[in-house]
Amino acid sequence: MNIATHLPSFILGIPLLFAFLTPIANKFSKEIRNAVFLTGLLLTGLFVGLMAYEVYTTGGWVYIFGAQDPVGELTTESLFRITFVADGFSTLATLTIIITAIGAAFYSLGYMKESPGMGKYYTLFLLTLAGVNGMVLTSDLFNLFVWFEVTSIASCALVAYHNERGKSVEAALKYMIISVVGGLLLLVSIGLFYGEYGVLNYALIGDSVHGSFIDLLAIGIIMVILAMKASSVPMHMWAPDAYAEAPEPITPFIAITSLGALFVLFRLIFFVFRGAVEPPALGTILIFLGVLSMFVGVSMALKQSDIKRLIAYLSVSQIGYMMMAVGVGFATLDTADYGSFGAMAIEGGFFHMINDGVYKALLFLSAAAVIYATKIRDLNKLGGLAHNMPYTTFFFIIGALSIAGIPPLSGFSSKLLIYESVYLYHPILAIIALVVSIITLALVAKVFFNAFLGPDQKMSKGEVPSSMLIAMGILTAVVILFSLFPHYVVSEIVVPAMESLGVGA
Amino acid sequence: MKWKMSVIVRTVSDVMVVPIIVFGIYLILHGHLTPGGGFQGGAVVASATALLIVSNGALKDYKGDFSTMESAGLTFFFLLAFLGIVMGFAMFYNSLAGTGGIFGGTVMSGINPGYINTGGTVPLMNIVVGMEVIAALSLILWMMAKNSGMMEVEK
Amino acid sequence: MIDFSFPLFLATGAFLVYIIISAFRIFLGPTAADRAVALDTINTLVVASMVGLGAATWETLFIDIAIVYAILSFVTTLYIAKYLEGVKSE
Amino acid sequence: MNLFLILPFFVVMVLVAMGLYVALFKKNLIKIIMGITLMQNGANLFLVSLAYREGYVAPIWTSAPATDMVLPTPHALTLTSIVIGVATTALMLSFVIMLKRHYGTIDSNEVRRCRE
Amino acid sequence: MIALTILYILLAVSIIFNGLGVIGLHRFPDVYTRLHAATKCTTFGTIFMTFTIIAYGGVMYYWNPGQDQYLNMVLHTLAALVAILVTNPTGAHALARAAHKIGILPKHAVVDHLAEMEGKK
Amino acid sequence: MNRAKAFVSTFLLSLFVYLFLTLAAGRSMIEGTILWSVEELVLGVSVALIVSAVASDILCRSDNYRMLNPVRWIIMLVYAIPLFIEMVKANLDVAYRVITGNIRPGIVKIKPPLKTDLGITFLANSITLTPGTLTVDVDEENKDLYIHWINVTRKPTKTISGRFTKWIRRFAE
Amino acid sequence: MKKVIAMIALLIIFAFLAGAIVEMRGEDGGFGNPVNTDMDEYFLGDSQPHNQVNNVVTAVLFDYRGLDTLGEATILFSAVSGVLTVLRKIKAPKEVEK
Amino acid sequence: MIDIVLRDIWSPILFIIVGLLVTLIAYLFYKLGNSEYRKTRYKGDPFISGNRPPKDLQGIHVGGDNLYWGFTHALKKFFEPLVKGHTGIVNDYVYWFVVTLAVVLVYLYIAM
Amino acid sequence: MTLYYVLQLLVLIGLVTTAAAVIWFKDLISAAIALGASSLILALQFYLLRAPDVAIAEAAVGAALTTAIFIFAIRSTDRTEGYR
Repeated sequence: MNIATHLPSFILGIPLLFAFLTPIANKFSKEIRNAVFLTGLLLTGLFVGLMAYEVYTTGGWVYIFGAQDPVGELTTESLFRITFVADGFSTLATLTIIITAIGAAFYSLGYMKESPGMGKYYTLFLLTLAGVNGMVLTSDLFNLFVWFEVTSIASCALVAYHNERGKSVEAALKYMIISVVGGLLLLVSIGLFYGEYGVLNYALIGDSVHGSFIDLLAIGIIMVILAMKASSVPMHMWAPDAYAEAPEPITPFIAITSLGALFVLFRLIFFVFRGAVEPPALGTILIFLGVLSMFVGVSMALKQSDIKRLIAYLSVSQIGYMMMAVGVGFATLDTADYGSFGAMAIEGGFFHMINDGVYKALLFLSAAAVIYATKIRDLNKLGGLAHNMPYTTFFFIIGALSIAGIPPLSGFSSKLLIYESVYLYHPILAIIALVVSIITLALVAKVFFNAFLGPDQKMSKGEVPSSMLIAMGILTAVVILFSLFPHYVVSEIVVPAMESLGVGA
Repeated sequence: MKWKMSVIVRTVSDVMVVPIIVFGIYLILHGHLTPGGGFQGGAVVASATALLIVSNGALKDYKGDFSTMESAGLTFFFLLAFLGIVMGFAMFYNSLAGTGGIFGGTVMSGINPGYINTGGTVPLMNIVVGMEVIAALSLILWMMAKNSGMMEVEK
Repeated sequence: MIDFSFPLFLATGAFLVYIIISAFRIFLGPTAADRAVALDTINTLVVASMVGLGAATWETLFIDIAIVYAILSFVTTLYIAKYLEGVKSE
Repeated sequence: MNLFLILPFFVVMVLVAMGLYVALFKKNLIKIIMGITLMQNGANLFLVSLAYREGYVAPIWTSAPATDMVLPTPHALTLTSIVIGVATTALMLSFVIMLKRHYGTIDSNEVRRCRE
Repeated sequence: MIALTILYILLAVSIIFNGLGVIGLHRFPDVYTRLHAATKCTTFGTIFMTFTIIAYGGVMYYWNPGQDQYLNMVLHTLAALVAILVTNPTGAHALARAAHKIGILPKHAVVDHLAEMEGKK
Repeated sequence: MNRAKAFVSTFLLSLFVYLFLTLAAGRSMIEGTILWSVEELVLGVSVALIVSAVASDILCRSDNYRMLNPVRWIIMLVYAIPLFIEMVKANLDVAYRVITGNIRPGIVKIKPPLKTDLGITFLANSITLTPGTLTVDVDEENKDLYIHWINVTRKPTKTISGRFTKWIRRFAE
Repeated sequence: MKKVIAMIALLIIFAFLAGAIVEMRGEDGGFGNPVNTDMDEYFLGDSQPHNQVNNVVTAVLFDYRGLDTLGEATILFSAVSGVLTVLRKIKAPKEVEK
Repeated sequence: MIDIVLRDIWSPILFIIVGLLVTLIAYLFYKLGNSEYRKTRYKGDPFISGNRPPKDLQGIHVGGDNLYWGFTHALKKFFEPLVKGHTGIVNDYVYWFVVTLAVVLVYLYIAM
Repeated sequence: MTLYYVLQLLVLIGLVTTAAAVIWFKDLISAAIALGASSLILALQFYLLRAPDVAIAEAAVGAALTTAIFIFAIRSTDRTEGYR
């Protein structure tokens, strides 16, 4: 029995175990607690890396919980149990998650040094990590619901961490209400699937769906809920509140939960819903929601003067790119167009997801550095920070240029793929995407101009502490790495993910 | 000033606490034989906490104990699930069932009166989940009661 | 051997009708205390129905639920009573 | 088509719609949470109704009266969902308590400092 | 046959008293009298229901001595009976006390010593 | 000493409750001689130990150990019979009142000759259980009870509590 | 206006749910008559020989779907952590914000 | 190496090499210029409309709301309902969710 | 078996009645009482559907603990729904 076959359960279990241990460690001392937290996080990162290695060498496997042989034959009876899939797509998702998590964690160590109640903060951090990992790894509908709720609860509690600020609690409550309503409807649609087919596994449901009225209802509900969780317009309104009011180091991680929901949505669409609904219909919904997200997100960002809120709206508009790209790919799935540009669209969408996770984290963290140094988050009052904070300025430039899609940074490579393929599908879509990209550039230029340029107003005492710089540095290194070698990323990470969903390039 | 209820209610709830706890533990321990289990029994035991809070308006500072108990219960639950991997099977595999150790008895197929000494890891998991649920629900009640002014912390 | 399940079913049906009638007192009751009284009545009737149904279908383990109910409805009643005590104006 | 036979499902539908109605139209936050609890009840009832088989007994072998048993999986799912329900309710209510302390109101028309 | 008759009588008493309680819940004018009717008539009816079950289970156990589930049912019903007997009057008392504390006075009352006592204070 | 008494009484109560609940539940069909299987007894004792460690100071908050005497328990069981007779009588009375609507309510004060918490609790619950009378409040210093009475007549103390106090004094005082 | 649209949307969802329950499980009525029961029959038959557990619900809860239970316990844990985080004492004076 | 540089769609390495070359050429042009200019005064000082900056630096920096004021003002008809739609009331969040759900369901039903 | 369906019909009528009461009341404590009653009757329906585990959980969690935390929350906020 190869221990490597247990890796999916470790990726879920290690953060859980260390989250359970953190309150006990917190009773001893701060250092032990921090050590436990970091150990859990880095072990998870190690296991994600090992799983990526295993997946890329052996081609992936299905882990069956509670079976005598965890990777035994996939009979119907073994699929009655809960299964995790370790394939290219899981690897793509967990890699995105763990990079952001490590960045946010190192950042928290420096940023939140003085705050009270940090034991709970680290516990909730690890719980959110476990929840997102479980969400993207699982291949069982009810299990998806459970991890969905874990993610919602833990991230809501994190948003409300600054309970001395009324707005934080308000944002958390709104996020909580909307995700609980969504979760309950998700439960109802899981019940519909169960009542119709008597099974809960993705594979078994995907085998038997045939597009009846009940399938239709359940598919519609699940899609809308996951799109809501991914903060797609017009259900995006919780996202700016939550992102803006969350504690600054954790914000990219809250954003990652919505990216995780998007991963789950894509997996469900390609795995399960494909047999039930004709692809153009679902693809059209995705494209429509995506275009709306891009456009409304960026328009609302124009009116913002709060730095975190602005980036939050930008992230809403970035979600739109992925939904549109994958929607185009899905809409052309069974046609001849798929070979010519559909595959490229999905490629671009997936590549954009991992890119987006990283550079959005970088942007949020550099905005957090601004707030840490100046205690101001209003763009009307900021100015001249580049004089005192050169490193932060550099990191912000990298993130900003990447999100705006300026060559040679990684955002450009994925956006180029999206533009090309989407143009062939419908030119209007590509034009909208380009316009949105231009406005994004204008927006990040605005932030850069307002916060960093201008005469030195002595707002900050100097550069932020080194642990925060290290965190931003890691993310910047990843962005630059992705920028320099986009082909390797596409061929080594994105294409296996597509193949594991059955839509090879 | 503690906000107590009348002496009748206090006496009755003091007397009722022990049977409630025992009944909850009975539900936990017999979870694999009769309706009940870790969650239900834990909730029943936690309602004993609720009873104490409501009748006396005060409770001793059990917060740290509950917190430790909760973490310990969850950790043991995880380790019991992990036992499957240690024994060479998948996670959550019931590796103790029918092996003759603690809770390792065998049961005859079909309708039977039910023997407590069966189930493998299932009764053990019931116990640890029961611990977790007792502590978690008591902590929730504790915090909310303290914040709503219906309870004070006793020295 | 006697079969007594049909009368027990009937009795349970009668209790259920009583529960619905009591639920109307929850609607009508002028004060919250009246509603709490109706809730208490419903509690007792539910315990009676559960005991009866458990015996009627011979699922003997179901009586446990009635015990849980009999204990926990008490907690609910006490909570409502304690809340009402603290409110001066009705 | 016997309408009598879909009655529990109909009640599920009514409960879910009631919950959505409360979340859409009621302005008091605690009332909204009560509506969400109603929705939870509806979802739980839906799952358990899926498990029911006419004339079968509970899925417990200990001194059961017969061997034809209702489906056990939805019961397990419902247990999970009930505990999730109490956890979410508790967390939301503690948010509301904190909001009342900060804003002095729990009317959702006035709890809107985060907007635009 | 005698056993069946007794069972029917017990069951009838139970149904009648529960019904009286529910009727009283609607018929009486104020909280206290409703408490009288509702909680205690129904308690009485429920006690008779449990007696029915105890008698039924006891008879069945007497006829099938090996079948432990009958004995189990009797004992658990007894536990439910004890729980009802202890908790119900206490709950009624708590409700009545709360109602009096928030100032609901008994309607048509001839005498009210408690209000007098509190008035004196 | 008091601590040990509290521990023992909690232990006995919890063991009794556990064994009562599991009576005939875990019995081995093959042996058929003892009512509980050995595992059940072991679990019962350990549960009782745990519960008495946790809850002994809650059960015995008032340092009243009279109920350790088994004779009092027997008297308590016997007391159920007159209580039940009174309940039947009074229930018929209240049934009459429910049907006719002929009531004459009021809150009266009675002075029972009982002093302990347990005794007053028993009395109050007995009074409440007999329909027609309902304990509204209790004066914690004088142990006076305020009773809501559905049909007020004279001599409230004797009429309401006279039939119970002599029994309750035997086992709870 | 908004209320009318919301009501219409609610009615549409209601109608879809109604259609689903009418169509549920074929022609002969949905409730009490499940069609695909392979999974549950497998659990009912397997829980005694494999797990030695009489209560099939518990067997499903802790063995066949044990991960769900772990997730559920995790949810309770995170809710408790959340409540402890949210309701912890605030340093700043309690004032009504404007 | 050549494999990395010349790929079908887009190659950042090539782009960077070209960029560096352009920079080099620009630097060479820069070196060709008049080196005397460096020694003049006021080289690094900012000018605002031809005047020297005031002593108080506050207020000369353009704030966040002012930067694209013209753009947003011109598109007022587009932005006003959009901003007004983000009410921040939790009922509206659920409202948009429910409406989207209804629309998606109707669309799926028609599309089938 | 029709009788069993009639019992379920009665329980479901009670369930919908109390659920409507939850929405209808402006007084939050009354709504909490109605919610408790609704949970109770729901547990009875679980009982009728032969789900004893779920019925115990609903009884313990839904009826007792949820009512308790709702009352804590109402106690620390306002009692009436109130529109200003």
